[in-house]
Amino acid sequence: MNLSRRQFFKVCAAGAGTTSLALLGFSPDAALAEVRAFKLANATETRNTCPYCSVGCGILIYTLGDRSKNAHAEVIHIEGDPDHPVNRGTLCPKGAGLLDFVQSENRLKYPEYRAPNSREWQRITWDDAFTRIARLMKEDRDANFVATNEAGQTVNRWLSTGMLAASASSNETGYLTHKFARSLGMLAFDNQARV
Amino acid sequence: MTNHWVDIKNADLILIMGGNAAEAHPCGFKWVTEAKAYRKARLIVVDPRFTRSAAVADYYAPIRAGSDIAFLAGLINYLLSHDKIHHDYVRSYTDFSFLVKADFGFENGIFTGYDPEKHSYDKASWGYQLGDDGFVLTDPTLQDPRCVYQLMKAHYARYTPEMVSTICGTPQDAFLKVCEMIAETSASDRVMTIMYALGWTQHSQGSQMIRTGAMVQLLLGNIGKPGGGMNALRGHSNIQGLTDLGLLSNLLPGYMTLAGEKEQDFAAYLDKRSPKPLRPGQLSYMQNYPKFFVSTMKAWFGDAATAENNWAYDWLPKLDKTHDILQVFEDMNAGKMNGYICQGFNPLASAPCKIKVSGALSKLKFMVVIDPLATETSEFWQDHGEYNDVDPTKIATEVFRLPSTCFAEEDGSLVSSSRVLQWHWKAANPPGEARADQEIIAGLFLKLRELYAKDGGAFPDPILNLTWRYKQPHFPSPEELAREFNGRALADVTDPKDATKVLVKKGEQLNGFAELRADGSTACGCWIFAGAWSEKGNLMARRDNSDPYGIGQTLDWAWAWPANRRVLYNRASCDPAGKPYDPSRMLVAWDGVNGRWGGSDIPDFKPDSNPTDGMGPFIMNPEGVARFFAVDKMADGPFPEHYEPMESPLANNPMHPDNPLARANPAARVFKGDWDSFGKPDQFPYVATTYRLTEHFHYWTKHCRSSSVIQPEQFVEIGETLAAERGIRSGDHVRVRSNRGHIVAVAVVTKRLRSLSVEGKQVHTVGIPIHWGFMGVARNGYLTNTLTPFVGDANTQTPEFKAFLVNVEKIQTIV
Amino acid sequence: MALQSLDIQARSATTTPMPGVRGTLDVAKLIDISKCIGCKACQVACMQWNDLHGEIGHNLGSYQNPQDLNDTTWTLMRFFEVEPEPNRLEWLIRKDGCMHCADPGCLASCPAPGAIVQYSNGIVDFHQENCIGCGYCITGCPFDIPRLSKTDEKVYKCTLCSDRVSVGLEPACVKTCPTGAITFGSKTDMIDHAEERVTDLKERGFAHAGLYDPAGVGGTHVMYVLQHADQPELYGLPRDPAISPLVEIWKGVTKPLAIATMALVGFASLFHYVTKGPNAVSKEIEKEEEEA
Amino acid sequence: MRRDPRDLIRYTAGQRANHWIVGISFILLGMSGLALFHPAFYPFSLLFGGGTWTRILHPIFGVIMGLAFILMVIRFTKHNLMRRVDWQWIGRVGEMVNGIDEGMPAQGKYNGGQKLMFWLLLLCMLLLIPTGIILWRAYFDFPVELVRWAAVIHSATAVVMICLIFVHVYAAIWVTGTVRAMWYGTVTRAWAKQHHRTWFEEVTRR
Repeated sequence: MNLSRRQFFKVCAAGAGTTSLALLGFSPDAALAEVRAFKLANATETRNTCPYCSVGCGILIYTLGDRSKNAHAEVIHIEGDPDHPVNRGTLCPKGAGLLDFVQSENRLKYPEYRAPNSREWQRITWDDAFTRIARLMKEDRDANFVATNEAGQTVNRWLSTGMLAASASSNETGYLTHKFARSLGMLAFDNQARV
Repeated sequence: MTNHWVDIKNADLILIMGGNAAEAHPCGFKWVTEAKAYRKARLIVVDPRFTRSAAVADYYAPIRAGSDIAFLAGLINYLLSHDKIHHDYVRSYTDFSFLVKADFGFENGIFTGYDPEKHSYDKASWGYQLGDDGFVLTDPTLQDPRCVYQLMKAHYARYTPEMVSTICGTPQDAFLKVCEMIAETSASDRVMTIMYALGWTQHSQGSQMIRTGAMVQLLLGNIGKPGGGMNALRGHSNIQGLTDLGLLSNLLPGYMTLAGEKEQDFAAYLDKRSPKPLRPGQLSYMQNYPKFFVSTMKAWFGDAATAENNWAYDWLPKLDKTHDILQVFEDMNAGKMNGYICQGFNPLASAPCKIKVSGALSKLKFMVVIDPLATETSEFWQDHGEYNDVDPTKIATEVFRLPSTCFAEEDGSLVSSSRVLQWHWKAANPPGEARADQEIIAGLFLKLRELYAKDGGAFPDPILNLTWRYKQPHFPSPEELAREFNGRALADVTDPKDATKVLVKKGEQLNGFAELRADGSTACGCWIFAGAWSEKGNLMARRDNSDPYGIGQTLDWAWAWPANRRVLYNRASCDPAGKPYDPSRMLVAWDGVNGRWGGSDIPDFKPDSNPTDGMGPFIMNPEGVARFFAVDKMADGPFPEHYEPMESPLANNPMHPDNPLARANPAARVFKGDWDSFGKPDQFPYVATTYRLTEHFHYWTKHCRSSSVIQPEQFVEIGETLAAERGIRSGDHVRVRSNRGHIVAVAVVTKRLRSLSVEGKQVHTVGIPIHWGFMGVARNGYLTNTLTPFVGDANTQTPEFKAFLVNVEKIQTIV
Repeated sequence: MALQSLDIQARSATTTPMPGVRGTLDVAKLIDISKCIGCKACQVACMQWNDLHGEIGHNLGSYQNPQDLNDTTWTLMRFFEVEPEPNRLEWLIRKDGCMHCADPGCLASCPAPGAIVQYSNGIVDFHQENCIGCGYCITGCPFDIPRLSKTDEKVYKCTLCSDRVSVGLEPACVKTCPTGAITFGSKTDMIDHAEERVTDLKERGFAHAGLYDPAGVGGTHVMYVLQHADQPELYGLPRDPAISPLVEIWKGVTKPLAIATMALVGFASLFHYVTKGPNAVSKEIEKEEEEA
Repeated sequence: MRRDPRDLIRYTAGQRANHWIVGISFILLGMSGLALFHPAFYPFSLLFGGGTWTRILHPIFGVIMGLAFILMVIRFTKHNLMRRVDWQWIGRVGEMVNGIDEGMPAQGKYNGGQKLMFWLLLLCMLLLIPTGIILWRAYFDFPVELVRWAAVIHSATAVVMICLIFVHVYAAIWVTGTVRAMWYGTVTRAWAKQHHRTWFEEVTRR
């Protein structure tokens, strides 16, 4: 059986046209089909940078609402920034899925504390967290700060507490973190440049 | 990157080696496909695995993991012996003619000055012969056997194609084919770019791999040119920025270095870092170091930093040694540390040797985790079955977990691999009580300062005097911080040539680091970022993507350090007379009429230096030229030499089979207790390498549904030959063991991992993607650093994640 | 109801002509396999744009995840390790998904009016609100694309982002593709671009590079540039795809023939009755029996 | 219910119920099937609650009809075995259609045409049931080529069956006094004598 496409349609049309109407008198419904409505029509667009690798792709974040007082901005979609000279609107699979990072079920929502030898987290307030951490840090710094080394040289360093800085935090955060760490005399200080 | 992402489109040849740009940087890789499609460029991939970069390459050559120096050294030998070098370039812009000290030598794999006890070199002999005028002696005829050219030629003549093939397992014809293709770019109008990443850095000899690549580029005259350069593809969105800002044990912002404890004299500290030119007429830009340093101290300590107290020099901690992440975990494991703060960093997964990291964290008194996500590190104490088999009741560490914002919930700037600082804007509030990182740091700092102000304590001066001029002290705004690191004038800054001319008025933002002063009249948190937020406003937020020259130089898009320059060393794209080597791709050129350099980029040069003055293009080097001979800058030798990875399938280094000292990098730091943790090839016969997959980002995206759908479960890749030998079929579960632990994963059996003939024996490679863990929405898996060795590169201490030994066995049934 | 945002060219199970006066641009997506790095960004962009939240499955020994197209995976990277010549390994990676045939087998097969629509720009779109879940489109498709959802018993596949195209945007996968392996534009432009690519590939030693725009289905609005156009099987593509002759019989000649036959039987009965009259028991026998 | 004590019982209540289960499900199947077959009949789907319900119900009707049909086959096969006389009858069916039935050979419970109908319907069902299962996407997933064959066979067979049933129904209407056999179960003696003389003789002899 090898009807050509054209023949096929002709046969169909002829057969269908004559028989259907004549036999049944049903009329076909209106030939309308609306595409899915464009979902970003009035969402707020914010320009941002992908936080993953170092290509630094421009992204557009779409949020619900127009930033009016009573509208809670919720990120609803993220895609590439077409103006960006490097990515020109494109995004890799991680970048294209950034929404799932923002909305990950594993986002932390409040400060937590795990006591020594405990099996669980307990929720604490920010103030409690800062107070307690600052006390621990001060205790350790006061006890272990090295003002001069064995050779009597001024070294002013604190080696018993260290810090790892975030490779995805902004320059502004990084700069403040650096000020913070060095003012305390920290040297056990590193970032993700190596890994 | 010396160049930048879009510039890759100007390349004629792209070498991807020590990286997998298509998978790890897909959107940057687009410029490779653009170069291929519109410049007819060719792409070469050299990698132990046939990666997704290789899938679109014109030529792929396999290589044994960890043998890259041998390959590149063989390439150097090929270029020198076939005279495929850019003569004009190497003579004028490199140290080819410089004479090296007579007592420098290299014997049986070891350079002069080695101390086997300390595993380190005394580098006294690694230097130039200096004349009485303090300048380096040269031999422009290149005949002197002590000139860099002759020494280098002799050093690399040993890397014959046969030797390369023996060490690397790369078939000789494949190696030679790569050499031929690369050699073509020694022509002035042909440019190659090299794209590499952690495939080069994560080795015990990683820095030298990169150096070897850079030497190839210098020989071919490809540094400073559009479409050329050495392009390190950074792994994280702002790791470039954090490095620029000096968030490393031994750094200060802008690649300034902290003083060692012996450097008690402030003047000597500055002097050592402000080198005088080593050749006549050279700029040696780092002579400006005191301006950068003093301005940073003014930014940090304000009025408390004065000329009298050496700008608070003593307040900065002095180094006994570098406390990099490996050193820190070594010390922590030895019980020498009490507290640790992990800000957006997941060391339990990222640092080598999980069991050591886990043990180390368990010895802490307290740990603070600041992160938007529930990381493995924050739950190192929790029993997660086979994936984290610990007993919480035996771990006494107090742990705080503080929720921070993610990118969508904050303003700020990030530095891309192209060195471009790009501003981003907040789109939504964070979930729950999460706070921005700088708000968390401020909260901690202000609490500490309050305690020190109230109760006193150890050396409170730097804490109490740290500048904190933020309108809302608990919420330093990103704008304020950006303005601070850009810098401002504390007094009127005048033109050094004309004291009546005020360049910047008191209180105004600085336009660039040229305006910095060493007299305390300027404050600047990070000199290389000076100009990012001037009186013109936030230049990092600029969005004009016009490209007037059509070669991708969008100078009005955001802002690049230094000085908005997009291609480093761009003076070298011109011949000594100042004419572009390839006028169709002009970055800068000497404009004789106006007596200035100009073009599509900001000149990386003294803008009014006439070519006839003979200033070299590498102005950051006191020599004014690029160095093949690294003098004393590297820990493991002035010329890169092949050493085996710390764990290698070979008993000896084929280059030096009878010298056990030269088997692996002699200058690599191995902690005492770690020697026993290395595996031997009889028990662990296969070479393993760890890497990223394009579907995932590090240990983050396993928290994201979409990434977890497209790559759901941990797997390892095994070549068909090895799979057949071990009776493994695709989809089977296998156990991969190293001397430090084991993981269980699904086997993906592939043609893409070839077994290679190395020193006459077949070497198999096992590929281990890193992305899974015991937290997240993807299927739980083992942290792959369960397997990796606790050793780093001799210079940077970057862990050797790319080459170690494992064994593989099929698991009959999965419980 | 407003007039549709895209003009309709054909509509499933509809026998009358579509409004067809306006002439719109024929669009097409070109997938250049020689540029594809298999990163799956298109897969994610598709899921994100279309709000699809698939299952997190298992790795069964391959990079290909999920293993197959499904109701939440409308496009899928398929990975093929092949050696077209000895010792020359190629890793061919093909983005699979609806081809948007000019003669769509799905539409021809669909019994539900308006469940499948072909817009005049070439997009073949499924309207799940009209879909009855019979799966006939699956039977009709020469490329094995539509997937019946176990969640709602509707069939799903790539829409070529008809919602984006209708407001003048490119499809999500096209936009996101990092290497430009996926491009979108008018069909003529895409064919021109494909020719450029084929020339480049031939110059790189792929003597049989070519465009995959199979005539058997009237051409497609999703086309491929193949390095080995002489061996589409290497990519898991049918060599000469066409609507199966069986489907043509089923949806073609059978339909009018059946109606004609049934009508004939009906009319014949009627005419028989009116011409021959009922077949009653003869009076004779009736009488016999009454008397008996 | 016997109208006339002399009427002959042609079908028991069980047989009639069985027949009508088949009959009703056939009508439902036919209408839903046609709705799925040709757009002209798609409005039939409204009778079933819309297209989706039509798609859901059609195979369920099919299962019901299939089971009932099997029962019927069990009940009636023995009456429908083809004999020489049946073939003779079929050979002269033209006369019958023309209304000239005087010369037709005497028939048992079923005439040759009816028997042939029985076997043809059975054949149809044997084709429709497996192909229907193959097409039942909600529960089964067969190779597409098989599904395509099934689709063609199922629809073509269905059309044939519909035509056969047309004939079956028309014949019942045309032959006056037949329909009541399936309503009440009885026929008149005259009817039996006229159309099924052999059967008439068999039952009256007892």
